[in-house]
Order: sequence, then structure tokens, then C-alpha cells
Amino acid sequence: MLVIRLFEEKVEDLFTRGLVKGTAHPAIGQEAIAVGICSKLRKGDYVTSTHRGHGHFIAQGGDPNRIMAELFGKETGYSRGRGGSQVMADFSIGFLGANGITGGSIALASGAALALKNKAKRGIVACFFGDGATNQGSFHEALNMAAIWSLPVVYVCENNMYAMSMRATDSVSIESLATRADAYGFPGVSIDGNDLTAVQDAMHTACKRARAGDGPTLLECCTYRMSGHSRGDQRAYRSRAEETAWKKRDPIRATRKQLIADGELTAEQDREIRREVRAAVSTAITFAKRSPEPDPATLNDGVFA
Amino acid sequence: MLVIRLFEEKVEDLFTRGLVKGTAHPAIGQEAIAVGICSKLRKGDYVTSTHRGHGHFIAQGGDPNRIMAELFGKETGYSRGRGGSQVMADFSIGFLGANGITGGSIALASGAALALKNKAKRGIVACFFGDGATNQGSFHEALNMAAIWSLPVVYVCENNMYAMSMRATDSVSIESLATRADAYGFPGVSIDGNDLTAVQDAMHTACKRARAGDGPTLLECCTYRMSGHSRGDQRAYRSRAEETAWKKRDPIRATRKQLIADGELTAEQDREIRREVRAAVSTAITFAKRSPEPDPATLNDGVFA
Amino acid sequence: MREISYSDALREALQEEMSRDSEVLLIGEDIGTYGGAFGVTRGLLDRFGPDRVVETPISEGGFVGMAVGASLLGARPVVEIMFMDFMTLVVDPLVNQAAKLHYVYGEQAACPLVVRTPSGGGRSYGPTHSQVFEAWFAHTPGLKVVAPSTPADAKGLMKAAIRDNNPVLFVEHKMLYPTRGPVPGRGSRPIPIGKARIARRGTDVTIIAWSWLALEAEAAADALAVDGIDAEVIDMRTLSPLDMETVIESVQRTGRLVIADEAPRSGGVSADIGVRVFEQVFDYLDGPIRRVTTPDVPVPASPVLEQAALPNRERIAAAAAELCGAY
Amino acid sequence: MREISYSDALREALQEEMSRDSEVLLIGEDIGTYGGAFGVTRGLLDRFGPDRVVETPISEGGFVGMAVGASLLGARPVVEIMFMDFMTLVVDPLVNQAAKLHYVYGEQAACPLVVRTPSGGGRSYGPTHSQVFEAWFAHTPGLKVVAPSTPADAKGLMKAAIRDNNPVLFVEHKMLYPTRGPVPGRGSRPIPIGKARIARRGTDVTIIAWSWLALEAEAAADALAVDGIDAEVIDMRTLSPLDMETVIESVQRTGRLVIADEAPRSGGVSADIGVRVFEQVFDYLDGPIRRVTTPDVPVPASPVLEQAALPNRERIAAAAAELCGAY
Ligand SMILES: Cc1ncc(C[n+]2csc(CCOP(=O)(O)OP(=O)(O)O)c2C)c(N)n1
Ligand SMILES: Cc1ncc(C[n+]2csc(CCOP(=O)(O)OP(=O)(O)O)c2C)c(N)n1
Ligand SMILES: [Mg+2]
Ligand SMILES: [Mg+2]
Repeated sequence: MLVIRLFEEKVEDLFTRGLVKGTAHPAIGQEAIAVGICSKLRKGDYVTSTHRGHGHFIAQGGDPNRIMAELFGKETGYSRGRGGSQVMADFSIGFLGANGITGGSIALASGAALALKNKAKRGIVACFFGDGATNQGSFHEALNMAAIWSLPVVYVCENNMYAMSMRATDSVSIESLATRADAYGFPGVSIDGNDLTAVQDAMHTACKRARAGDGPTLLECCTYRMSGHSRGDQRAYRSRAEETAWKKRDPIRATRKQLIADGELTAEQDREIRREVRAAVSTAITFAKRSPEPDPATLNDGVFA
Repeated sequence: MLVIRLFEEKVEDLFTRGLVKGTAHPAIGQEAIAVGICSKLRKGDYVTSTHRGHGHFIAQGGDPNRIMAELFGKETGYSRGRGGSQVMADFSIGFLGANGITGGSIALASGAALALKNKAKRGIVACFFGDGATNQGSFHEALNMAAIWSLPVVYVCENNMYAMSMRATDSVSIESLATRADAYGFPGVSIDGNDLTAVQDAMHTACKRARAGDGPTLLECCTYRMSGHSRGDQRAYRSRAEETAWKKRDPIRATRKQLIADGELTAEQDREIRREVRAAVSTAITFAKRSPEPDPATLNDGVFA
Repeated sequence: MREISYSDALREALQEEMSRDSEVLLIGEDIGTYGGAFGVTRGLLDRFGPDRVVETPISEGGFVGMAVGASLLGARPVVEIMFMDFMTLVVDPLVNQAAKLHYVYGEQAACPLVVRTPSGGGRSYGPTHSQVFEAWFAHTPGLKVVAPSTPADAKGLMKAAIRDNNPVLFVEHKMLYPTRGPVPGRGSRPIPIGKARIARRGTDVTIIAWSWLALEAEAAADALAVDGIDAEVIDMRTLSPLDMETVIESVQRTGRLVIADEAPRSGGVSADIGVRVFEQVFDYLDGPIRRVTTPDVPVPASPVLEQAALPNRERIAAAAAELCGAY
Repeated sequence: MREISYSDALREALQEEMSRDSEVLLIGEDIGTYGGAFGVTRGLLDRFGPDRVVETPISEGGFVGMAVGASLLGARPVVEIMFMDFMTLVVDPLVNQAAKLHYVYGEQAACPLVVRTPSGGGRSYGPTHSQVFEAWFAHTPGLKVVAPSTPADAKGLMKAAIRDNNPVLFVEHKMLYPTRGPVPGRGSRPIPIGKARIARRGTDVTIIAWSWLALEAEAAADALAVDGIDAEVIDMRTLSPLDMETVIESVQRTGRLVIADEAPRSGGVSADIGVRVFEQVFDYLDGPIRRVTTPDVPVPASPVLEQAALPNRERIAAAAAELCGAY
């Protein structure tokens, strides 16, 4: 829970204050997917992410300080300022990277799964991408190969109803993106991506399948991007009414309510957590601000390994 | 019928004699598809083809003399010797070109269909490709867009069981390639591609749908490439027994038998047709051989329109 | 003349050409209500409707291939690729299909296609949203490549690109969109592809640039003038085919040459221009040439590193001054 | 030393490296029973099994992207792209992913990937099966590009490419496969990437070439010798990074330079080498340089036109002789 909130608050903060240059794609409203998926991964498993990757990274255990520092372009950032919002990774925790190319990580994830399978390491790969990315050729090619080789990968489609300004329902002619798995001969499942438990349950099944060597699963997690696509998005392509309706289904609120109802969280604990998270975010910002700029003299270093 | 045989004989001739440089991909065994599909097209319709394109071109009314001349690299060839086996076209008969890139013509065909739709010309496009091409990203991208825009195109997959040496059953995890249409929300139909009538019937339905503005259809025409993939193919990847079994299902023989049984063809007419076709092929070869070489001084002409 | 922005100039060109010829259609991601990532196509969907402003799924390779197919039947598609970095996905339809069609199929085939795309760095968008790939396409026989730097040239060259019967890559540097300048109004004429523009006359050194760096080169010339160096600035405008005539004529007058190119040093268009000068006017040069380029590194996101990587007015001026013996 | 073919030398390198390091795996179309379109991988499936020799569907972009992903977890994939012409489909995973990984992610990330592909014309395969795209990848920071011409170099550079921790494009001209030469046996050493080879020493003119044209350049030198011209031939072997040291040293001795490059004239690697010479040894040259390239046209299928398009020994010799004042 802490992670979800940390994530949301952080990204929102970044986004609204506009403290960093470049661009950022907040995943506000999609937190239950990141947390639900990553909570089912073990050491030796891997994650690939997208342009909307801060949430995945934090859910996988990324250090908010270093993520924030990367957004600020600082030397202490995950990519030492070289990557920015869309290009950061921490292999030590299994996070193989965000990705600036829509659909770009799908083949990478599948290749990582091929390496894992060949080594019989029993690790699996969780591959995040959006509804828009399912229209890329690389989606098709990679899912087909993962199918014929029974690779240990879970394809997690975050269907947030939009690819930038394009409605998912305008970009495909099918009811559910999960159907696309039929073209490759493995299971496709559509779930409520704002329901943490539903995500965890579906991921549990998909992981079992992958770990058993039975091949991939496509999980379509239906959700809503509560914010704009990226900084500067006026959201003219959708109605405020639609946004308000989805606000009622905010996964953070839903999860909190559920936890309180289940007696796993008290109002006091909740306040405490919020306080801690807010503090952690401030710390991250302070860390980022105080970190040194990269040294321009190092510009040419590290092009080759 | 004449066209089918002409086609087979010609390609076989080319292939076995090795009279031309470069490479050629004979469509021996697949003639019923080319003829069945093209027989349903009208003036104002278009065809796109593949590396295995001589059959499609002839079925669409291409001049065997000029096709042969192109294989010989002569000035009288369809591409004046610039294209070779995989790069020839005749827009005046609606043949938009063979294609050296596996899957390369799928987007082209779909774009042509977009142009036709915008002009409300009522023309349609028949797009040929192989089983192997369905694994290309461009297949996925183009079929999806054709679906959302209801484009007037018929996707004709010639599933000849192999992509070069790879079995179709090893390159996908599904029973029938027609299933892939489900990922885009339009009909996919699997038929016996060696049965001329079956091809014509399926194409008839698909054409009606396309002309009505209801969008694309995917036709999987199951067949067998009776020859090698291209010159020099030793066919080590398949058994002679398999080849023999398919020889019994030769579409030319089957069609002839059917026509004779139906009383539409006499043995005498059949012999006559074979004679004519053989003569036409010799004529084409003579034409090609006697045609002038392209003038090297024209090498740099025509790069830009 | 009224002054408008580079984006507005492009939009005017698109709108005027769409009104003039019903075969002109726009294809791309988020080019409708959103107006394109940089706002160039704003308002055109309302004006021309969804048959003329075709919004696509994220399928760059596919819709460029479709644009090629549509162009074969007479359509004149203008495709937007949201960032030049994504041109990586459309190399096949452009190089193996579009560029060769007329050469192989002859008079029956034309491919009047324009691919518009914002290039370059300067906004800290990071290594996959800041690249310059002009050299790849200038290396492709059958493609034309233009990269105008002023609003007026943007409008005129866009008109020419749309009316051209060949595939044209139209490079719009993302730093240029807000820049303003005088632009002729409705019915203005196309500017011919393949002609460089002498942006400033001078006698001491020739500075060649294009796109965003043409503006930086002019600023460099201003700075050099203060030091008594009279620089000539040539805005190439077209990168394929290259207008070597204008370049050679200038270099023969000045005897010194600086080429500014935002691409990584190895294999950029700067090399191509440089070697042609070498081949053609060897005897006229008073000294070696200087190229001001990005080094062979990915473009970093951090503003500090990005500024260290990219060529700019200071570096251009320094190279020219060094050639002129001022340092 | 025993003589074997270029294909056999490549196969030996693959086999020895696969035996040496179990992380090395082959990925590509028809590389198993078929042995690859040009037979290079023949027999390796039987020897190493399907986990090490991975036959793919026709999905070039996808399996190169997968190879990049596998390399991140320690695999050392050697991918075959059946014809260089199809590299158009794998630009994104190479340029936007592989080439940048180490720069952005630092020490945690390496991408030990080799992409092998047959380039070039000469066999009348037509415009989409005869191309040379080396320049694109040499223009990409973070990629290495090698293009050996002899069987021995093919073996040694393949070993180096496989052991290299960076993505390497390995260009195998299709005319070279049947050519034979002495090749060291089992356990032979890698040949370092980034070092050119002086194929023939001479004093009058430097001829630079690589891949198939390196053999043509040697033949040209033989012909020139008959006319009393003593040509030095440099086989670049690596196109990125360029060994300019060897080039410059040679040009300073001979004072004359011919560069042979099969790519279309505009934007080829020939331009890059030429402009660097221009920048670095301006004063040493006795005259302009000459580039012998394919003109800016698609490669035609017809043997007559193809031969008219491609550089060859006669054209290289003629250019050198002209520089030396013999014509
Ligand atoms: C190849 C490519 N095309 C376009 C873009 C620009 N772009 C970035 S994100 C995005 C929308 C992606 O939509 P989706 O996959 O649904 O993910 P979401 O943004 O909704 O999380 C687009 C078009 C890109 N980064 N890469
Ligand atoms: C992009 C691309 N990849 C690979 C090839 C080489 N190639 C030519 S035909 C072919 C097999 C195609 O199989 P399929 O689509 O089933 O058609 P078929 O040959 O069976 O008619 C291959 C791999 C190519 N021409 N283009
Ligand atoms: Mg989305
Ligand atoms: Mg096939």
C-alpha cells in the first residue's frame, strides 16, 4: 500500500509542479496493476516497462530518490542523467528498464524469457505495455515466438482506454484485447485492473503457468489513466464526466476502503502511512535537488562496454 | 484452365533449365489459388503479390512474354530489367506488384484499399501472401487498420505448409491461420486451396463483403508448394513421402479431372490446350531471348518521377 | 509581411494544399483532436473530416506502408511520425518500397508521399526522443530529404513536397516550431526542393547548416561580425539532392568552410557535403574544413549533458574563428 | 596453412565459440536443417541442438529485439538476417535499444549481440536483395560494424565480435562466401575489431576498400602494377570505429587516395573516410581524392545494368591511374 501511494503522490507532484525538464507520463489511476503484478514476482524474476514506468519501477522496489534524481537529470539518478523518465533500469532488482518506444519492451521481455528458459533458471518475466502498444508489429511478432517456444513470460496489457488521445475502442475492432492471445494459442484474460486482488489472482495463475514451462499468458488489466497523457495534455479528446466517473473507481481509495473494511488497516495507520509517504516524496525531491549535475567532461564515456 | 497450366509449365521450365540469373520462386502446386482469386476480380480491382508472384501475375492477365523477359533481365520486361522476378507490376491490369520483402505487400494492399475507399470507387484489393508472412509485424498492423476502417480488401494467405524450410505448424501455435482474423474482428475462413471451386466460392463471399463496405476477410487457402522454395533448395527439411502424397492432390490434375467429369472438357480439347500452352511458353522464351539488353547508359534514368 | 510561427506556417501549407487538391490526406497518430504532438495539424480534422485526416493506431511501419500503397492509386498522403526517433520503424516501407517504385516500375508508378517528423534535441527528451536520422534517408536513392529552418521555407517547401511525385522526408526540428518569421499568405508559391539559400552573405568563411542549426549559424555569424569576421551562411534546406553548386560557389569565394550538423559525427550529412567539396574544389581551399557536430554518443536527457553534446552558436563561431586564424 | 572458404571460416568461428561458451546461441530464419540461405550454419543444429540454434518465424524485428533482451541476461546471441536488405526491419531494436543500453544503464548492462548478414550485389538478385546499408549503422553511436574480406579475417573477426560486449553488425558480402584462403585452425585467436589491414604495400596511391571490394581493389592494384603504378591497398575490415590512424599514415606516404565503396554515392562510409582525411591531412595530399561507388540508384536485377552500377576492379584501377596522372 505504501508503495502505491508513494507512487501516485510522487508522480502527481512531479507533474503538477513541473519541476523537471523533458517529459513524464504519470500512471495515476493505474497503481493497482503495477503493485498487483510485481507483488507476485520473486528474486530471479524480471520486469520490463514502458514510457509510463515510474509506477512499475517503484512497485518492483526501485529507489524513489534515484528515480527522482533521474527525472532531474542528476548524477545520482538511475541512468546518471543520461536516460531521463523513459530510460532507467535497475537490473539488480530485476527491473530491465522503462522504454521510450511504444511496444519496444515487448520483444526485449520475450528475449529475456528466452534466456531464462535456456538456462533453466526458473525465473519469469513480467512485461508491461499499454493498449496502444498492442497495435505494434513487435507485439505480434514477440507474442507469437513466445508461444511457439513456451517462454516464461506474462504479458501485462494496461488497457487505460487511451493511447495518448486515441480511444482503445477506436484503435481495434474487438471487444477485449485479451482476445489477441487467441492468435497465438495461449490464454488471454481480461480483468479489472483497478482491483488489486483481481490483478494478484490473475497474475498468480499466469505465474504458475509460466514457471511450469507452459508458456505465456496475456493479462488485459482494464483501468483508466486519471491524469493527462504527459505534461501539457489538455485532454480535449475526452469528457470531464468520464473522468469524474472514473475518479469514483480510484484504485487507491478502493484498496484503502477494502483494507479498512477487512480490519487490516485503521484510520490512524492510514494517516500515518500517508504522512510517511509524503515525507518520502519530499526526501526524494530534496535528494534530487541537492544531487550534483553530471560532469559534462564525462559525456563521451561509456558508449561502449 | 489455360492460364493455370501456362503458369505451371512456364515456371517449371524456368526453374529446371536455370536459364535466367538471379532467383525465382515457382508456385507449382498453388495455381488454383491464383486463378480462383483473380477470376473473381473486376476492372478497377487490384492485386498485390509476393516473391512467389509469377502465378498471380499471369492469373491477373499479365503478359507471359514480358514476365519472361523480365526474368531474363531484358529491356522488354515489365520492369525493363530493373526489377527481376520479385519486382514487376502492371498497374493497367490492376497488378500492383510482386514483392521481395516477405509481408511487404500487406500494408501496400491495405493502403491501396484505403485510397479506393476514400474515392468511393467500389474497387477492392486482393492481397496475396504466404503462411510465413503472417508472422511479420506488418501483417498485424495492416490487418488491424483495415479492420477499424472497414477497408475493401481480401487477405489471401497461401498456406503452402512451409516458409522456406520452416513448417507452418512450427511457426505458430494455432490450428488454423484463419484464427488470426479474430484478433481484428473480421471473418477468417480456411479452405482447400487446391480446390478451384472452393477458392472461387470463398472469394465470392469475401468480395461481396468488401464491395458492400463491410470490410476485410482473411482467406487461408491450404495448399502445398510442390517444388523447392527457390533454385537450389535441396528440400532436406521434408520427406519425399510427403511430397508424393501431395502430388496426388495436384490442383491441375484435379481440375482437369473435374472438368472432364462435368463434360466441360474433352480429352481432345485438353491435349489442344496443352499444346497451345506449351507453344505460348516457347514463344515467351524466344521473345525473352531475342529481346535487347537494357542500355547501360540508361542506368541512372528514372530514379525520380 | 505578417509574422507567424513555424508550426502555423506548416499548418497553412497543409491546409492550402488540402483545399487545392482533394487527393491530399493526412495520416498519423493523434493528429486529429489532439492536433499532433506539436500541434501542427490542430483544427484540420474539423475542417476536412476523418477521411482526409486519418488518425491511426500506434503502427508506424504499417501506416507508412499503407500510405505508400495509397499513393500508388493517386492519393497524396502526408504522414506524421511523432518523433524522428520512430523513423526506425518505417525504414522498410520507405527504403524497400517507396524509394524504388518509380525506378523499377517506370512511368506507371509514382509515390507522391510526404513523411513529416520532428527531429533533434534541445528539450531534454532523452536518447529516444532527440535523434537526427537524416543521413540514413539521404543515403537512399529515390528519396528526397528537406529540412527547412524558417517559417517561410517551411511553408514553401511543404507545398513543394506535397506536389512532388516522389517520396519526400520532411524534417521539422522540434526547437523550430515556436520560432516566428514573415510568411507569405494564401496561394503562395512552393519553394523548389534542391535549392540551398544563402541566409547571409559574407567573404571570410562559409558556414553550412540546416534546420535548427541554420538559426544557430546565423547567430554565430552575428557574433563573428563583432570580431571582424564576415561569415557567409548557407542554409542547405534540402539534404537530398544536395545543392552543391551553391556550396561550391561560396567556398570558392571564401576559401574556408565550416559545416554544422546535429547528427552524430560519424556518417552524418556533414561528411557527405565535406567530401564533395574535397573532391570538387580541392585547390580553392585555404585550409582544412571544420565540422561542428554532436560527438558519437546517444543524446543524454540531462540538460547539462545535452547542452554539452549538441552543436550551438558558440561552437560554430569558435570553429569559424579558428579557421580564420582568430584564435 | 590449409585453405577453406569464407563460409567455412565463419562456420568454424561459430562452432568454436559455441563450444567455448555455452552462452553463445544462434538465432535466425532457416539456419537449422537448411543451414541458412548461404549455408553458413550448416550442421550446427545437429551439433548443438535447438536450444542453441534457434530457428525463427519470419519476424526480423521481433527476434532481433528478443536477442537484445536475451543478451541483457548474459546470452551472447548471433543473429542471422538472411539478406542485408531486411535490416530495414531491425533498425529500431538495434538503434533505439541495443546501441544505447550500456551508455544509459552503465555497468549493469551489456549487449553482447552479433547480427550477421550478407550484403551487396553481383548475383542479379534485384533491388531488394542486393543492398549495402553499412553506413546507417556506422552512423549509430554504440554499434560496431565489421566487414571482413578474407576467410581468415572472417574467422578472427567473428570470434572478436562474439566475445565483444557490444552489439556488432557483421557484414558478409554474398560474393565472398565461396572465396577461399588460408585460415588458422581450432583455437585460433580473435582479430581485434577496429584495426584496418594493409593488404598490399605501395608508394604511389592508397586504395581503401572493404568486404568484396577489398578483393577487387587488390586485383586493381595488380593491374596498376603492370602500368608501373605501385598501389597500397588498405582493407578497412572495421567500419565503425574507423581505424583512421592506418589510413592517415598511408595517405601521408602516398599523397593520393582512392576509396571504393559499394554503397550509393551519397552518404556512404566512403564520405566519412574521405572527410576525415580532408580534416586531418589536408596538407599532405597531392591532389583530390577519388571515390568509386555505386551511383545513387537502386541496384537493378539485369546483369547488364547491375554490372554498370557496381564498382569493380576496372573502375578502381581507372580512378587510381587518373590520380597518378596516367590517363
Ligand atoms: C514507436 C512509438 N510511437 C509513438 C510514441 C509516442 N507515444 C508515447 S506513449 C504513446 C501512447 C501509448 O499508448 P499506450 O500503449 O496505450 O500506453 P499509455 O500511454 O496509455 O500508458 C504514444 C503514441 C512512442 N513513444 N513510440
Ligand atoms: C523480410 C524478409 N525476410 C525473409 C525473406 C526471405 N524469404 C523469402 S521467401 C521466404 C519464405 C516465405 O514464406 P511464406 O510467406 O510462407 O511464402 P512461400 O515462400 O511459402 O510462398 C523467406 C524467408 C524475405 N524475402 N523478406
Ligand atoms: Mg493506453
Ligand atoms: Mg509458405
